[in-house]
Amino acid sequence: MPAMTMIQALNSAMDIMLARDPNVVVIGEDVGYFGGVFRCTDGLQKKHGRHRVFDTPIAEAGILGAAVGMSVYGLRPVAEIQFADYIYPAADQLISEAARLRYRSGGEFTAPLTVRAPCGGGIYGGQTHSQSPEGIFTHVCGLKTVMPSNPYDAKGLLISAIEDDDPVIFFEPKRLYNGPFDGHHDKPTRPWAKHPHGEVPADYYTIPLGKAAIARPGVDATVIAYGTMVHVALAAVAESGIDAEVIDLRTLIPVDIETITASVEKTGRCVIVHEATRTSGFGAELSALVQEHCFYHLEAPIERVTGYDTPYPHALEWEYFPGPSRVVEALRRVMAD
Amino acid sequence: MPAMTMIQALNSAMDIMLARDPNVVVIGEDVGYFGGVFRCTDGLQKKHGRHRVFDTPIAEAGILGAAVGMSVYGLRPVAEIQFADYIYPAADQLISEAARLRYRSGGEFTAPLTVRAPCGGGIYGGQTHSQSPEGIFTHVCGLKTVMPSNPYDAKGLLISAIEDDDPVIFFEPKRLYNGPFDGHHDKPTRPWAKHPHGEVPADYYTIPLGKAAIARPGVDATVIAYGTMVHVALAAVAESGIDAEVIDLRTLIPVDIETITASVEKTGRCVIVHEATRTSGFGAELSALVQEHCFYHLEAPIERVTGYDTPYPHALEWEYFPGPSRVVEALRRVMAD
Amino acid sequence: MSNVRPLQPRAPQPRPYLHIPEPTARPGEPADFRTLAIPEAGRQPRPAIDASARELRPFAEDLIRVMDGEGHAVGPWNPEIDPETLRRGLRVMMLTQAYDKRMYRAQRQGKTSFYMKCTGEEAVAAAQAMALDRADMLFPTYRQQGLLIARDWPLVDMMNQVYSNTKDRLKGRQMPVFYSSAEAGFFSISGNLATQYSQAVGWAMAAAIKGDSRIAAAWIGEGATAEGDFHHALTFAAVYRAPVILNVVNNQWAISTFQGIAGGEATTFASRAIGFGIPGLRVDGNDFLAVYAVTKWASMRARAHHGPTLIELFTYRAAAHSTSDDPSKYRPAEEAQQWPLGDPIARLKQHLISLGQWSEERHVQLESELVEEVRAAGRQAESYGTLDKGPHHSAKTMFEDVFKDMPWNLRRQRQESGV
Amino acid sequence: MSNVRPLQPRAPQPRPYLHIPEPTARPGEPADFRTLAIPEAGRQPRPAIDASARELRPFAEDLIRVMDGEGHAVGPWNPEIDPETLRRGLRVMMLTQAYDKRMYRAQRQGKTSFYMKCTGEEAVAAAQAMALDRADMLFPTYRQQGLLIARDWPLVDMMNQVYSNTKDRLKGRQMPVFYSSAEAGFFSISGNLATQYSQAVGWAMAAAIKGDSRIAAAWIGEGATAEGDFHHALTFAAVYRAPVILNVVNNQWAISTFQGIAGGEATTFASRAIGFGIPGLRVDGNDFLAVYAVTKWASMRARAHHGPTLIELFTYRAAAHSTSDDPSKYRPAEEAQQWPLGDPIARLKQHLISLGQWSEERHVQLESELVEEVRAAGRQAESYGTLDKGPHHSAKTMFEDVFKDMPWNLRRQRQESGV
Ligand SMILES: Cc1ncc(C[n+]2csc(CCOP(=O)(O)OP(=O)(O)O)c2C)c(N)n1
Ligand SMILES: Cc1ncc(C[n+]2csc(CCOP(=O)(O)OP(=O)(O)O)c2C)c(N)n1
Ligand SMILES: [Mg+2]
Ligand SMILES: [Mg+2]
Repeated sequence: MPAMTMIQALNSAMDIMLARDPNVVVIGEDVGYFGGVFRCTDGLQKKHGRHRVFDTPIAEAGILGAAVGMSVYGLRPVAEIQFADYIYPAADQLISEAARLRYRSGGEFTAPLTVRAPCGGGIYGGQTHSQSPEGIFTHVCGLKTVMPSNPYDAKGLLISAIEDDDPVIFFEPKRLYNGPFDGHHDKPTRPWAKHPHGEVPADYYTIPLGKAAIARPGVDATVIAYGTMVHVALAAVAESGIDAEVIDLRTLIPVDIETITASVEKTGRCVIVHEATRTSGFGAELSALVQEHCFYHLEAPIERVTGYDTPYPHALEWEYFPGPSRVVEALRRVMAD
Repeated sequence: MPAMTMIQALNSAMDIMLARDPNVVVIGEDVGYFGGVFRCTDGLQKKHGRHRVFDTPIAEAGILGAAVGMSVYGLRPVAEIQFADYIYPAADQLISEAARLRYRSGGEFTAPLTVRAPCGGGIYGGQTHSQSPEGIFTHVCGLKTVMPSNPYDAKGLLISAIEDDDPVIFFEPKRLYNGPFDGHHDKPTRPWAKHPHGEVPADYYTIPLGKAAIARPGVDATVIAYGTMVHVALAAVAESGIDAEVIDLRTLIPVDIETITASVEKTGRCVIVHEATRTSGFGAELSALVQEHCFYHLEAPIERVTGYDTPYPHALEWEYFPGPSRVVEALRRVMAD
Repeated sequence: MSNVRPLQPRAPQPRPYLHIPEPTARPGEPADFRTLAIPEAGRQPRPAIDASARELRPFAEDLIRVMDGEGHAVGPWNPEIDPETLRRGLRVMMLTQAYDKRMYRAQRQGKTSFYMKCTGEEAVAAAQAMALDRADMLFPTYRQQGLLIARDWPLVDMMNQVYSNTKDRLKGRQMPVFYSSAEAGFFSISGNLATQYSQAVGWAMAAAIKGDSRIAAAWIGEGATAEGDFHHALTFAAVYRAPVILNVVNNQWAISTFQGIAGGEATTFASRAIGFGIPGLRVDGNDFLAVYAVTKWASMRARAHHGPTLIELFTYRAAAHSTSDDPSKYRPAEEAQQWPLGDPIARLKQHLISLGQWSEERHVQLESELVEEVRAAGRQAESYGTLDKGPHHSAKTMFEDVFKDMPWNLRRQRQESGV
Repeated sequence: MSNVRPLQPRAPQPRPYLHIPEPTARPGEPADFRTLAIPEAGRQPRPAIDASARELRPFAEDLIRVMDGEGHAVGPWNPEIDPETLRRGLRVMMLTQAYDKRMYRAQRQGKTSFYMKCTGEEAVAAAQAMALDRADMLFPTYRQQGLLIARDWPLVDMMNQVYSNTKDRLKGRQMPVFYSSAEAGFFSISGNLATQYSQAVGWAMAAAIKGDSRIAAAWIGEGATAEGDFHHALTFAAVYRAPVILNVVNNQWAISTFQGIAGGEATTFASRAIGFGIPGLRVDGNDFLAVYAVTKWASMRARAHHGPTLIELFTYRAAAHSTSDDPSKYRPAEEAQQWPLGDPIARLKQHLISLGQWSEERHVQLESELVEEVRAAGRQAESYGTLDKGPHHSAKTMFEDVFKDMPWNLRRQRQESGV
């Protein structure tokens, strides 16, 4: 199997889907000739033609409005929002339109579109190039929300998202584009080629939406994470010496409640980790679900390790980032109780 | 004290603030000559002049963009979004701009604006005139979120919101505009004049943001609610015969954690009620907070009674609405455990 | 009561100079249309369908009119429609009006929660639907019910939606008049204004990508043109030369605000198109022939790959905004009757009579036939239920169609709901 | 690996006819500006400041130019600025360039994370700031650092922001170049494109409400005009006749996409204004005198209550979009040098020399003075810290200014963070 970065894996997913399904189109700001500011669509226009992969004006709401219309026609648009921070102008088309179309039309019209958006911090992007707004979209009924943590999953999940008949918002942790990242920003960066999940089949395959993965089995505590935080959690578990199970959600909505419940019932202790700000983040929903489903198994309060309730600061990025040491502390607290 | 409906109380708050502070302006779709589709700004243009109270084009993002600019100039705009369902086009101006301005400018620029938006169902408004999107905004650091449950609070909270130096989003449960509503839609409607909180001082007064009210003291369980659901909760408690304490949050962000904690520590049982869809609603955050703060006091799983995770349907509005019987069931469940 | 503070004395303020647009007349004042410049019918030239947007500029401030004061069709825009088609147009408009009347009454009788009429604007939907191909895709607002009627969509089906009854294809989920029909090529109406506009452009882009000859048409009210989606639609349509017709129905009012608040004081809405290099044509929206001709022209232009056209349909919202509205609060009561462009039905009737293809007698007869047709449909629809009395779709359906496959949380919620 | 399915054979497809705009040249091809129509300098009439938007229409497609090929100021738009002011303009532009060069290098040296130059566009900010009053409020993009320089804002303060050091008034929170200064009347730059545009209109509306004589000016890139906020700004500015100058800096590129993707193929960006009844003036953005004159004209118009003006500044982004960008991937390498409107600094220099008010020697001397000035400022700023080496504001500050008063959750989070 070839080694791929997450960028290459995402590129491969789109390449394959453009070839398999003549209704797939890839659109967004700078995605055409140039191949995207993160290079995820590199070479796709050249290979599949200017009518399948093309640049759009800088108008996120226009991109998603057009994508909804394309969906209604019968296409499967894959739209890139250049940074997740810039998805707000398109909120209405996503929330009021894409997510509601099937319901409000009694199933006659649907919007099987995929919105790709790089998210998360760790690249000195400051408050408008570092956000993780997934929590907002998990509140929107009719939308599926996905966030992969490695190239293998990224490709399989993106293919599933494109093939899914409902709108999917696909968040890509940009700090993982070129290599795994466990929060130790002062250590040398590693390439995906040295990571087992950097091995990615060249061909078509899917990873089903709605199914979590056990990133590390364990019995003493459960860590629920997704995206970059999976790597942070794994590092923290290793450093803590606690035999914790790490769940990589992969899909946030619909969330894999069975995997979560099975784990917490086993461990009785739970730490939830995300990079997004804490209040009303997806961690709140996870915490509520865990206590609803596993109340009588819980031996300690569920802990949330998250971004602080502030914008993502530029210079103090590493003070802000919920790194391994904060996860270790939380693990220690849940074990102590 | 005069009796006022919630509409009159809100109108009075704006009237008083327009008179007290020459920097207050009231803007929005149909708010000027006509006085608002719900009549909340009735008479204000005539009294305070066309330059203080005026109609805007139908562009929610334009309204809030202009309001941010006005704030920067030194005004205190009070902007009406005709229905909370129509706030999404303005999401970027609210989230990326109003909420972030103080932080990103090191405190040099601020956006002390108030966004009023009627929310909630119960008037056969279907999915685009019934939403309760407050959960989304509670995730946005830099924004305060308020939802009153009665005329007295509405006036005092709106005055506080207008005077607040940070942006406040002020949700008005439209089903409460003309009278209290406890979810028994088949019973005759009652006017505010017959409700103690329908007595509203004619003059200036404030209710501080961030302070909840105990709508009903009790010792057996805690019900946390806000807006319309306060009345539903009170009805449910009465019907259940359970001596539950009902907390009316009034302000969602910053949430009054002390009142919540004190109550749940006392009762050991907690039911959270909101009209918004369940997943990642503000109830998730409340649930997470309660279990974080009161874990060792909890004697039963925290229950959430909420709107279902579907759009608000038109004909099946009362099947959808989380009415008293669902709250009673939840109360019974928390008491049974 | 906390923090009672003394009232501050107000400092004298310099005079404000913000311009706040005001309509020419308010309740209690006589209607005033003196500033409306209405050109003579037949005077507007008819350009080639491949004329450049620049050449077409004068049309954005003109007003294309075909029927003169006597109902004669004059000038180069005369579409020369055969009498049968004209009679069909008249019938569609009259049926729309009869339908509106009945459903308005049904709402007043409590059979449903809400209704919106298109009184005075019947020509827009009727003529435009007839000028388009049946396979073209329509992205309307709530005020183009006439499109469905022109496409012979069953009134009963429309009523089922308004009543949210057991035969409502939308399963009682949408507010009344938010129709949707894939089969009729009529896109699901959204409560959120303007969203359909960029969607129509996206649909048209898709058609172009596929080399399809079908085009899209979208409608928006003049008030809603202020929304960003209007801008996105024009931008995308211009950039990709999408085969789409972008209609702005300028009916002078957006609930309580006149078109000046939407930005129509200094210029026309058709002019918006100029800034994008899109032709903007302004047409007498109460002139069936002119609306038909302009729409046909734009559709031929789009189908021949010359790109989008914006059409401003200049008309008047004669009725209230909706059953929730009371226009006597914000505009002179008699404004509607004094609208200088008259009533579209009366004008087409006059035209047909002047051609010797219609008569007062036939008109009266058709009117009562249509009332009967609507009444019959109404009875049938009501037999399937009304909002107030039911029956409705079962509560189970509430949990369906959120996603194609129901996820666990909805399955569980359905179960907990006991349905 | 699940669900492996066979590759479907593709059915033959009809030919697509979606128009996808393409620039005249791509990497490897020679730059091609043949389609650019550049009118002769001095030919554009200078209208009265109260001319109607309709009268002003031709300006939206013209190009106001003052300096001819020899650097002589010609025609009615000649602002007739005294030589001292001209030299000041030259100095501002040269200082901007010297500042850009140093900060770009600082980024390359790892002293900060990011930088954006305005090379080739220096006249925009310099001339416009100088044409406006010091009290007017500016709502810029990231590419108008020259506004601060023209307002004599200390370079050290700007550098402190770029370095996120201990003296950064923004406390290290914002990415480099996202300056903000209330004192300089320079609004906080947002990462989100276009948002400042409607905010500027709101500020101007507030000024008008207060009877204030100050006006607002906003900038946007041609690429970002596609955002809805652009439309909202124009709509609100037109409706309320807000005293605002809306500038579109058309530097031909938006990261990798040429101005055709933003909708500039069929028309100009100045034309956008026409659709709103706002005058749109297109100006040679590399002609200091023309930019100054047009801005002065628009400011007088706004201050005299004649409402907003849109100015399209036609220029070229000579450098990369930012330090994260590599333009050789999407445009011919030599495009910048071949830009037909030349370099704004060279052109003003030539003009001053032709007036006998400047010389090559003085130019070279000024250049080295400015390099020295920037170097001194740089040393001082670096003494307060750089991004890579610190020091920064203390981590405690991270929790401040989210709200005016810190709520309990932030107090607790700060405490938990151990700072
Ligand atoms: C995004 C959004 N904002 C506000 C509304 C409330 N609203 C419904 S109709 C309407 C007026 C629309 O006027 P116009 O576009 O002129 O259409 P008309 O009703 O005249 O046909 C308003 C403000 C809405 N439905 N959606
Ligand atoms: C809402 C939003 N969408 C996308 C971006 C990413 N982005 C930053 S700059 C840029 C290009 C802007 O081009 P233009 O407006 O022409 O300005 P220029 O850089 O040429 O000065 C893009 C797409 C953003 N910052 N904000
Ligand atoms: Mg209208
Ligand atoms: Mg540009």
